[in-house]
Amino acid sequence: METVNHKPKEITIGLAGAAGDGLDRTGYNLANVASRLGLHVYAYNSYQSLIRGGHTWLRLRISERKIHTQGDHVNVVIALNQDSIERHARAIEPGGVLLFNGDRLRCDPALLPEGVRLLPLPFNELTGGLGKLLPVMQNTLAVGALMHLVGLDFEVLRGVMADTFGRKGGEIIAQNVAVAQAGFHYARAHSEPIIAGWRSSRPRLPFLTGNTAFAMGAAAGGCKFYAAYPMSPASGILHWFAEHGPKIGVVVKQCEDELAVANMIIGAGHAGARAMCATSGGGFALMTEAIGMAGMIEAPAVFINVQRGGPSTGIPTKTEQGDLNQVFGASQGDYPRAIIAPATLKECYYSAAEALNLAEQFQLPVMILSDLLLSEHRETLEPDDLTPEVPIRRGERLREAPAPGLNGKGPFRRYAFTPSGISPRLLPGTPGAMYVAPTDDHDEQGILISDEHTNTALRRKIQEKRMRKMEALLAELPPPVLEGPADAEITLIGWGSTWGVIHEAIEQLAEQGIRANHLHINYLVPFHKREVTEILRHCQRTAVVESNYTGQFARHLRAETGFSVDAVITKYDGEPFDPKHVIEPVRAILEGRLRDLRVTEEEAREIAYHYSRIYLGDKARPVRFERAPADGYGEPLWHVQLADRKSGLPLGDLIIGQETGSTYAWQVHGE
Amino acid sequence: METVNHKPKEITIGLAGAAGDGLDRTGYNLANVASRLGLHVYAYNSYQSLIRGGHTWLRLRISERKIHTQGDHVNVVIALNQDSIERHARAIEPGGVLLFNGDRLRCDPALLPEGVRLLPLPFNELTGGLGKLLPVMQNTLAVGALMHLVGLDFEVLRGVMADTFGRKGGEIIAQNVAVAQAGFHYARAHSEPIIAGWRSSRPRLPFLTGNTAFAMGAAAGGCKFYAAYPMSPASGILHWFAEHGPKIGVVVKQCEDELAVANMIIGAGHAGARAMCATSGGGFALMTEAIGMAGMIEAPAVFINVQRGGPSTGIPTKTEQGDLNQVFGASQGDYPRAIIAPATLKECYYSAAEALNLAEQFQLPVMILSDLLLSEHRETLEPDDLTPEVPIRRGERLREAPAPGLNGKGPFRRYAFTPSGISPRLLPGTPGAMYVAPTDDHDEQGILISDEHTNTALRRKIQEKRMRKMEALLAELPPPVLEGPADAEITLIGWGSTWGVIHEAIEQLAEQGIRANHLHINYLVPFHKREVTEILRHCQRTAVVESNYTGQFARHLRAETGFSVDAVITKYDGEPFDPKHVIEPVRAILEGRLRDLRVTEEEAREIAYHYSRIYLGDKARPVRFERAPADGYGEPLWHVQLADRKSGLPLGDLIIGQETGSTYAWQVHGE
Amino acid sequence: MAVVEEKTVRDPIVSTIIDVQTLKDLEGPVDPDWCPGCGDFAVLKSLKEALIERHIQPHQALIVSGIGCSSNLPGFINAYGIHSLHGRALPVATGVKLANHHLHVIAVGGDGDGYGIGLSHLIHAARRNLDLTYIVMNNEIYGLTTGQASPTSMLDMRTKSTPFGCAEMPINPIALGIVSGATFVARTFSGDQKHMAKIFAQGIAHRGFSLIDCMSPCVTFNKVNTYPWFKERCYRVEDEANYNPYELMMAMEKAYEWGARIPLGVIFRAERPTYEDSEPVLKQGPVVDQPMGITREMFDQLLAETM
Amino acid sequence: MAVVEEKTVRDPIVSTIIDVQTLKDLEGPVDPDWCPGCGDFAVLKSLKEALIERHIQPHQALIVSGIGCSSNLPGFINAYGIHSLHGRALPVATGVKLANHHLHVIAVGGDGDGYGIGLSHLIHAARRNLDLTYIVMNNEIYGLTTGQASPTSMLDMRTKSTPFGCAEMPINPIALGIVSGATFVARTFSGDQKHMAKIFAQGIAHRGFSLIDCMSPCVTFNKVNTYPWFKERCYRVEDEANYNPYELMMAMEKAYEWGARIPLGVIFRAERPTYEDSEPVLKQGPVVDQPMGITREMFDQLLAETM
Ligand SMILES: Cc1ncc(C[n+]2csc(CCOP(=O)(O)OP(=O)(O)O)c2C)c(N)n1
Ligand SMILES: Cc1ncc(C[n+]2csc(CCOP(=O)(O)OP(=O)(O)O)c2C)c(N)n1
Ligand code: SF4
Ligand code: SF4
Ligand SMILES: [Mg+2]
Ligand SMILES: [Mg+2]
Repeated sequence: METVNHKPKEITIGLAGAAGDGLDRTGYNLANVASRLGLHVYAYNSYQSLIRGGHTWLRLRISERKIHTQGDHVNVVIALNQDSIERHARAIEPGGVLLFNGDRLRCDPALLPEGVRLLPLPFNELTGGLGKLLPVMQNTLAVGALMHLVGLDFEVLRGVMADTFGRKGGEIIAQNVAVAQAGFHYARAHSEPIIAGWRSSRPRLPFLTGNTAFAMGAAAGGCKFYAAYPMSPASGILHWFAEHGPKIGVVVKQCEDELAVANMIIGAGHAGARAMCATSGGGFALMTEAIGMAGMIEAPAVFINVQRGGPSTGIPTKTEQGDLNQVFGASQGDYPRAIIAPATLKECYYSAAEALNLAEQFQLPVMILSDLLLSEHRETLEPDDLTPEVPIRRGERLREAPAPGLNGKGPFRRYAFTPSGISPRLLPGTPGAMYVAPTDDHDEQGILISDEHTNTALRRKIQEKRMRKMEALLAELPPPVLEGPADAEITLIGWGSTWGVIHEAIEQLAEQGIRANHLHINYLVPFHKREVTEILRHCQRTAVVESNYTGQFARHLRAETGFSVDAVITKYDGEPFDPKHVIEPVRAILEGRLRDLRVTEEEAREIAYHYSRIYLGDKARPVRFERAPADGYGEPLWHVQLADRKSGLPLGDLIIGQETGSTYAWQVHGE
Repeated sequence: METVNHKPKEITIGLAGAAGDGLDRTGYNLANVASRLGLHVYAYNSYQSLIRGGHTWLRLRISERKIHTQGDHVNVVIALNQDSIERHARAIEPGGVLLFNGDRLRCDPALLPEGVRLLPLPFNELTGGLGKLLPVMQNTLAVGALMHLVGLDFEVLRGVMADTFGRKGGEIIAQNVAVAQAGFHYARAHSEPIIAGWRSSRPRLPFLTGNTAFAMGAAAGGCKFYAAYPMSPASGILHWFAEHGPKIGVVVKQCEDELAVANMIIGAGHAGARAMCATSGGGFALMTEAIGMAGMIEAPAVFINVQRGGPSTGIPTKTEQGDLNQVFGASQGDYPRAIIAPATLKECYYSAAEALNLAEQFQLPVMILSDLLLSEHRETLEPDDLTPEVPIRRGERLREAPAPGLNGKGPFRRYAFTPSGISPRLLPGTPGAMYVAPTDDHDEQGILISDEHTNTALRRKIQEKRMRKMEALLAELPPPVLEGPADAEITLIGWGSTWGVIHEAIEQLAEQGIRANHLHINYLVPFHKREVTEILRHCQRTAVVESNYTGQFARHLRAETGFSVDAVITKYDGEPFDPKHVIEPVRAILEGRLRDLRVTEEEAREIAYHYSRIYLGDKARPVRFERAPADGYGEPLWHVQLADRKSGLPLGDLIIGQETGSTYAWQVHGE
Repeated sequence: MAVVEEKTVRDPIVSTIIDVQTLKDLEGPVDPDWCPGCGDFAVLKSLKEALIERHIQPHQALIVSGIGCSSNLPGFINAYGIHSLHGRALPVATGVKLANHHLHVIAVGGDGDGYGIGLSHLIHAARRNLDLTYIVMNNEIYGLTTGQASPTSMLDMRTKSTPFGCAEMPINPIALGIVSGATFVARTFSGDQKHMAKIFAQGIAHRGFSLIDCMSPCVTFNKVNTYPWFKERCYRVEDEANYNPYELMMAMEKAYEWGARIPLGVIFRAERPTYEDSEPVLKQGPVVDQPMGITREMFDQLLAETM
Repeated sequence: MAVVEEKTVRDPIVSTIIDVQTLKDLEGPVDPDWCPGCGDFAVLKSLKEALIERHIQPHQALIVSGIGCSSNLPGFINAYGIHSLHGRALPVATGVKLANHHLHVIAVGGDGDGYGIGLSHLIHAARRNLDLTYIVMNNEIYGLTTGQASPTSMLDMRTKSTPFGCAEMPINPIALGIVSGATFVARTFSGDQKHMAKIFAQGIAHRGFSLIDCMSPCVTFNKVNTYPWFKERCYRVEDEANYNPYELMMAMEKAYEWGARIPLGVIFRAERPTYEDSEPVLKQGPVVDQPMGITREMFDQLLAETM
């Protein structure tokens, strides 16, 4: 329905406040208004590892067309506390608006970029007659105002509120609507809308997280058992299953730890129930021994690792793709397995179902690598993007015990050395075909070969049998394809959640006159070595884009194919790539510029804020940034002047190393 | 002292019996006779995962010169049961002897290769007057006989026995010596020695396992805390420490599981005590999460993984190098660490001490990869190969708290962002420098950055700080060097325990007119990418030799350098490479022959023995092997005729697939 | 709704009695390779007898073990089995049971397996009260790894890993089982095999989690807790006039009895709903037999929640 | 003997009293970021008061935690600390203690941390009886992961992971602690902070393993076990005339009291040698202070054993 040459409209709204301010609920209500209008939304919430307080920064990008990242811009900011104004006002683009509760907060005009308007909302005045209000109502007021500012239909907001507060009764709904309406009217009276005339006549769009997609996809794909131990950012899958399990016939078990989780799903998978679990790196570490067991006893089971910033506990609410090495190296020895990295929300859904298929068809553990960005961001899909009609392929199974006697007449040979490596399964409970599935190595019937005599022959052949499954598996998987112009100057290679940002970066590069194309790898193990090598051989220049320090995928690619890419564009600061974080390095690569790891002014500001919070009781804020020579510290420096937040008077200079980022000294003025 | 052109003498003795027969003690006594004479011994025991019964096969290779493998030959076999005669008689080389208790066992002459003599010992007759004897005395009788057969000094055996049975008193010693003497005299009366005139005037040689070397090396290197959970083949280190800890001032703790082990040594390392632990793959899986913690809190700790056959429980008493992927991928995220693979017994000793140094100097976890072969084989060393005078480098440590105030005057900055990445340590307990070591990411002082505000700047800089240590570390490590002729036709690349067999294979290849050289990699992480690439660039042909299915090191090499070797010589049947297992594939590579994975006759025999044991009550043995066409089974076949053990009458044919190794059918004769 | 491509017809678990078996019917494909005299032989025999007594056919039973000498047991009996990982028998058994609760799932293993590395699973399984039977062959030593101290090794016991004597108070499995919420806690002894078989049968019959601690001597590595050592000390609580396993504090006192006298028999019992009872999905029968996937109506409803 | 290249001079741990501190001296570099009203504030304050009462200087104490809201505590107090892994506070603490037993090592964490994923370590630490103090902030919920059921969540409690109610019997930490061999087992409540501080001081003073279960309400996610809920029920065992924590069975009965009345205070005590007492190497003082390496004579002796 988009007319040609109509550049699709879009806008990005940022909500900033403390955890516990109810900001996410507010944001997602707002998003639902857009999605009910058939507009697309991509939402990313940047939050911290604490329950109340701290800082939360939720970006909602709304567009007439399908979008795949949070983008580079912010047009409207709703700030719920003073700190949020200070941190985010400067990022608003010209033409944008800053909204806040004018009763409690104020905005130093110096913080505001040119062309950005303020809209302080007089909360008390506007809501005076509406009864006793919870603090969270200031959000509602702002959302109401937003309806006008960004040109969305207030009536739809009314509907969303009715659904959201449905259980709490009509009075609450009425009160919320009234507050929102007050905001709406106030905004209409005091400000022009910054965008209007959205074109959309599409139906409501589903708006969900990657975790919900994983859960629904698995359920559609026949998952009957889900076990978990809570761990961010994987817990969303548990919560969805816990809520819906009884309705959809899935047994959901929260366990004592991840050791239990992994072993339980393997038990369930062995017994014949499709089983899955999810965790993050720390929990995954505890699952690895069991994953090797699944490989050995050839039990189907699916393990999702939703990666977060590492190493160790790391930055638990931040995104990273740092667990590829871990997942690749899960458990000792060589054993057959698959590792899948879905790239989009839609792929989360289908990969969960597909993983359950592969696990049963090839009787092996399947691991899925997601990350916080992919699993926790929310995004709209087209209504028919997801369907419950997914194929369920259960693989080779016997209905009943073979007649007794070898030669098709023997004891049941659970691990028969077939040419494909796949030995027909038969579920426990079937009369007449009893066998043991052992983690010790064994013969075709499952009898141990580790105890009585060195059996190098059977050992060799069963190891080969198991590993043959990898060939059959690879043949089943679709090889990756190159997207975009064949004659590109540079090929960007990605895996997992970076698909969206690479996709958008390539669009923007094209606008800048740079032709790039895109190779995205979904199946990490087994690897389409031949096809990928063939593609890369013809590329002019290659760069992997990934969110980790060492370039784990670039290494994996080299390990699998021998192909070394020209560059690796990495990010490991916990926040996802915005398109600019890809575009700028691509330009640098093409221009032969090296990556500059020195502390930028923006970063010096961050470091100064941290210093102020920890050592100066949060009373100071950075106001001036100057570059200085080494000056005894062995590296060039930033001199960051901090000033009193209230008085604005300078307090002192913070000396930060430009190369190391070390906070060398705090020189109090006048000392 | 060896004269030129004197080809060093050597002999290999095999002892075969059931677990619980006391065979290893017997064998090691025998070895000690040789080592006390200054002869070199290399011993490898092939045993099964059970306590009594089954089959044990201990090879002792004795030589005038230092040897590095168990070799390809066997000259003398002491068989302690009928099965052992059947399995091993055929392998004895011409001129050799088969010894057994003639009262209980007999040897079908058909089993004996030409030129091999029998020496049945009439146990009852020879020991009649020596009192009530334990069954294990038949071993003693055989050892006595051996002294004559292989030309070793009986007096030395007397000394070894006196030491071995020292605690049990003079009577026991006397009895043992008498039995041995009876054997000695009997052999002298009935057989020529097969070797004599050993040249050696060297002092006694130490004779120990890799595990003992690890333990002693660690102790010499300042280890003060050793924790473990028992796991073969790593338990030897625990046993050594448990026995010697109180004497040498090492606290030894057996824990409830490997989770506890890993976390305890990290706690101890953090507190300032050098700490180490060892396990095998299954236990290592449970340690991985903690290893990531050590990386994050920058605690020194050393983890040994003694690899055994995998995946999963696998073949627990068999050797393999299958855990490289696992150790490389230990824990989530990117963090600094070292992985060392000692190649020889001597290196076990020094690498343990060195690992403790690196762990403290660079404040990171160090992992050592050993395997069952390296850890459990026994070998003689020159007396001065090992020395307690190893350097102990504790790295940058502060003696006392810096004066208060930033700029050398602040709170103690445990994680100072230094140019080297190494932040000076200071041990808990020091007044005035309190800090927290957190697994959440943190600033220079250890204060979390994950809770209050997204701090992309500090996160980036501390991740870079940690990872900078890898450069400093690499600079400290000696790069690998190419051993052997520069103009070799083929370069054999190894890591870990294969050093010995590659070394010997190259010697033998040289005798066959093939020039090969040897590149052995000791430091797997960090990797000497530049140096290794430079060496390999100049090689004519390259092959990695390793004991696993997928060629994990060949992949690692490709991942680190982009260099793909021409071939990978793998073995994954649980037994170590004999030199021939390297030589034959090298010839095949040079001649362009492909590897043949079909079941050999030797293997068909193994499979038939297994079948007989499991399904025919061990009453049959394979007697005839015929190749047959596919015949309905989709692959060429072995027809193995099994005959009754007692009567020798044929019972039936076992049909085995040549390609899959599947046991398709058992065709009873006359059916 | 998903299309199941290769649907497989399975016989339902036959829970009616087919025939009464003999010990021979329950023989596994290979003979046990335990050391002659090992206490685990009696456990194996008792388990077979208990299955016969409970009229459980080989295909209706699934026996899960960990790793250890004792954990080799599933290979020696004619039934379904999983020889899993060291310490993980219970979570694997739990997964099997939740997937197919018509199977009789029995977990077995050693003291190291169950009270050492797997201890946490035991306690959580007990409070979960799934209908599982857990048989621990407690030889107070690590057998398969050749004789290190186990969590039940007695104070001052010398082993390969404690050559100067164990310094930790041993685990009290009976008391631990009770406070963890197990609803059937018993002790048996390999030297009293008939009694053992009887207790096993009761444990299997019990609805809920039963923990059966078996004093099963390791004749090779434990030279302290031998058959005669136990014979001298063991007695059956059933023989005590007033013993009532349903009385918590009475059971607790009994649980602490260890020394001159060692009680055998059912030390503690309680009735509590099982976990299966509380899981709504299982009301429809085993999940392995339930339809897979989501219907279109349900799917639309789930998707609507996101809009 | 090895040559230690960069020998470092360390002050010995000063175990004499330097000065009596104030709460201010024990303030950490950052303020706690717990939700306002969180029970953990009282625990933090009580720990500071207990350290003051026991005359322990900041550098003499090392506080180890796992992961959870409660496990953030070490960051909020002026002492050495390790903020370790979820469930692993006790093994890390054990390692520290064995390396330097002159440090006062205190482990802290949540109920998920200690009674869930870390449960096995607790039981083994208890029977080991190392001189450690373990403080569990038991809020009967997983706080940091936003409100799932914990092992102490009460039956039928609705949480994010159990929207239809918890189906497992909660752990009884007091009873578990007792049967595991802890020699000091107590319960405190954040609503009775002075009492908590007193119990902490006693626990720290106790030689051996002390487990202190703190009812520390999560005001955000646990709407059942609130301050008023506890206030109504809690009483102090010290106030009971005949209560004797040294009597095992009396303690056990008390351990089972949970409902209308909830006992606070030292529920159980015993005297047993500590693990440190039994470790010969520690007789020479902390191993961190002992010489490193092996002397030539000793080395020759060790090598001779192999010949
Ligand atoms: C994770 C892991 N750690 C260690 C081992 C080594 N291991 C095998 S069996 C065993 C203990 C056996 O003791 P127990 O469970 O008491 O059984 P028993 O042999 O005495 O019957 C150990 C430690 C292992 N297999 N896996
Ligand atoms: C191995 C592992 N699994 C899961 C997590 C996620 N996680 C962090 S805190 C926590 C539980 C917190 O509950 P509790 O210990 O009771 O502490 P509280 O927050 O209630 O104080 C979990 C499951 C983790 N960090 N590591
Ligand atoms: S070692 Fe002990 S437990 Fe193992 S089989 Fe032998 S007697 Fe039984
Ligand atoms: S979520 Fe609960 S436990 Fe965590 S800080 Fe808030 S109140 Fe405390
Ligand atoms: Mg045992
Ligand atoms: Mg909690």
